[in-house]
Amino acid sequence: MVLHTLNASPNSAAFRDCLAAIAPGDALLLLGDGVYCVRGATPACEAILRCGAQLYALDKDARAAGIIATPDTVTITDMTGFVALTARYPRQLAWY
Amino acid sequence: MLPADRFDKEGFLRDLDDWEPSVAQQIAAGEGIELTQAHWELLNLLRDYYAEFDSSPAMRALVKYCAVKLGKEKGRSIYLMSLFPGSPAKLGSKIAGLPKPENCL
Amino acid sequence: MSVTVTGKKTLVVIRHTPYGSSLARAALDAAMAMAAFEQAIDILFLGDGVLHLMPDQDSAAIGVNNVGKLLASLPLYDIDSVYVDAASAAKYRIATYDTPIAGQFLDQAQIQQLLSRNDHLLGF
Amino acid sequence: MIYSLLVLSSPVSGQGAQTAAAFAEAVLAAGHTVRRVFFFDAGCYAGTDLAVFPQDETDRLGPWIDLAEQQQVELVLCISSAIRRGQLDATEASRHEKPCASVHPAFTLSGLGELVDATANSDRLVTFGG
Repeated sequence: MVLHTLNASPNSAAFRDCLAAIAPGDALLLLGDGVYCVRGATPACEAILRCGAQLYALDKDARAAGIIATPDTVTITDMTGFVALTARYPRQLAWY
Repeated sequence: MLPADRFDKEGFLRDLDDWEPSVAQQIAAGEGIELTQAHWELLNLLRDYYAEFDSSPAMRALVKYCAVKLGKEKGRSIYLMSLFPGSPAKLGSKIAGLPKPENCL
Repeated sequence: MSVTVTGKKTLVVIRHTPYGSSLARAALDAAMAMAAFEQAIDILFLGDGVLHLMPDQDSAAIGVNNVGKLLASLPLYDIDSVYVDAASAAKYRIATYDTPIAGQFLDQAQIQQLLSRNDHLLGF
Repeated sequence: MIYSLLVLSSPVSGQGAQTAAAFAEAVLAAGHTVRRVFFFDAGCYAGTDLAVFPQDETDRLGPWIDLAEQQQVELVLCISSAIRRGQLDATEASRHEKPCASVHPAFTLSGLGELVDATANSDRLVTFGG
């Protein structure tokens, strides 16, 4: 089980590589530019929703970017939630 | 003899192109080492390593390279320490005219 | 300094091109340091990172170290295994027989398994 | 649990470095320990004592100093990444014959061995990049 953290926009190589590396049971936390991946009704968002991971987005970065409405299966989380995710998943991989 | 201002305050060459065997002897003398044939075998090995891999070796890699090139007897850290005491990879590189280490290891 | 060997296994994931940023060299330096301190370490070249494995690199004219030559020294550091993202390698027409260091080519499922096998993942 | 952080993000580009500092605080608030924060590559700019930040933006250095001084978190800049970016403490400035030090005393410059130690002796290693 891996916690993937994605800090790159949906047009990036990091986004593509990250999606390919996600296995069932993993989690994906979107932060920085990664939050654009869950702008609703975009192709990137649809791809993310299909990836099989539990989905999270960091509140402060989502707010800054203007991402206010996200699909129900995306949990908006704060720093405390981020720490809890790293505790729950034994390893983290940063994509940026 | 290369003049003192061609070296930095730690005795490393400012310009690696200044290196030649007599300069190696000068640097070694500053470290209290008189270069023997065994020293030269290792200095040449270090220069070969640098030419082959475009980098200076960490101790572990140097020991293994010695074992491959000079045989098992010489591919041991104790042998390298006897020639270049303290930190053989660093001291050897200094005398061999390789880049000043960035203190990373 | 000395570092206790704790049995933890680390995978360094290299995703950036060798000469396009300082990240790639940082990743290799980290991997070589881990190995120099006798930690269990593997490397995975993923995405654009597979461009490290291009044959015929000659960086003399751009004034930085030759990454192909540096990779060839990894066996002397006892890096356990070098893995390569086969799909990206195919995209750049990088063939197994042509790389500066021997690597195991992995498909998507094998890469996912590899990530889950390590204690720490360092993504560069 | 024991955490270590690897910070690759520049403090003045994107949110990675600031998120890392906030994350370290949250780790401590949750009752875990932070063994070390290792700054590497562009992350090393975090240690600068000479940068001037706009008054109406957040201070990029302050959170790290608080972590070091109030919570005794160890902040280590990779020496090789740091010095090529002009991040020198007094020792390195003298060693390389440079006019002044530029790193805040809350940080130390050291080798990659500190990262190796952090990975070997931490339950979690969390990387911040981009």
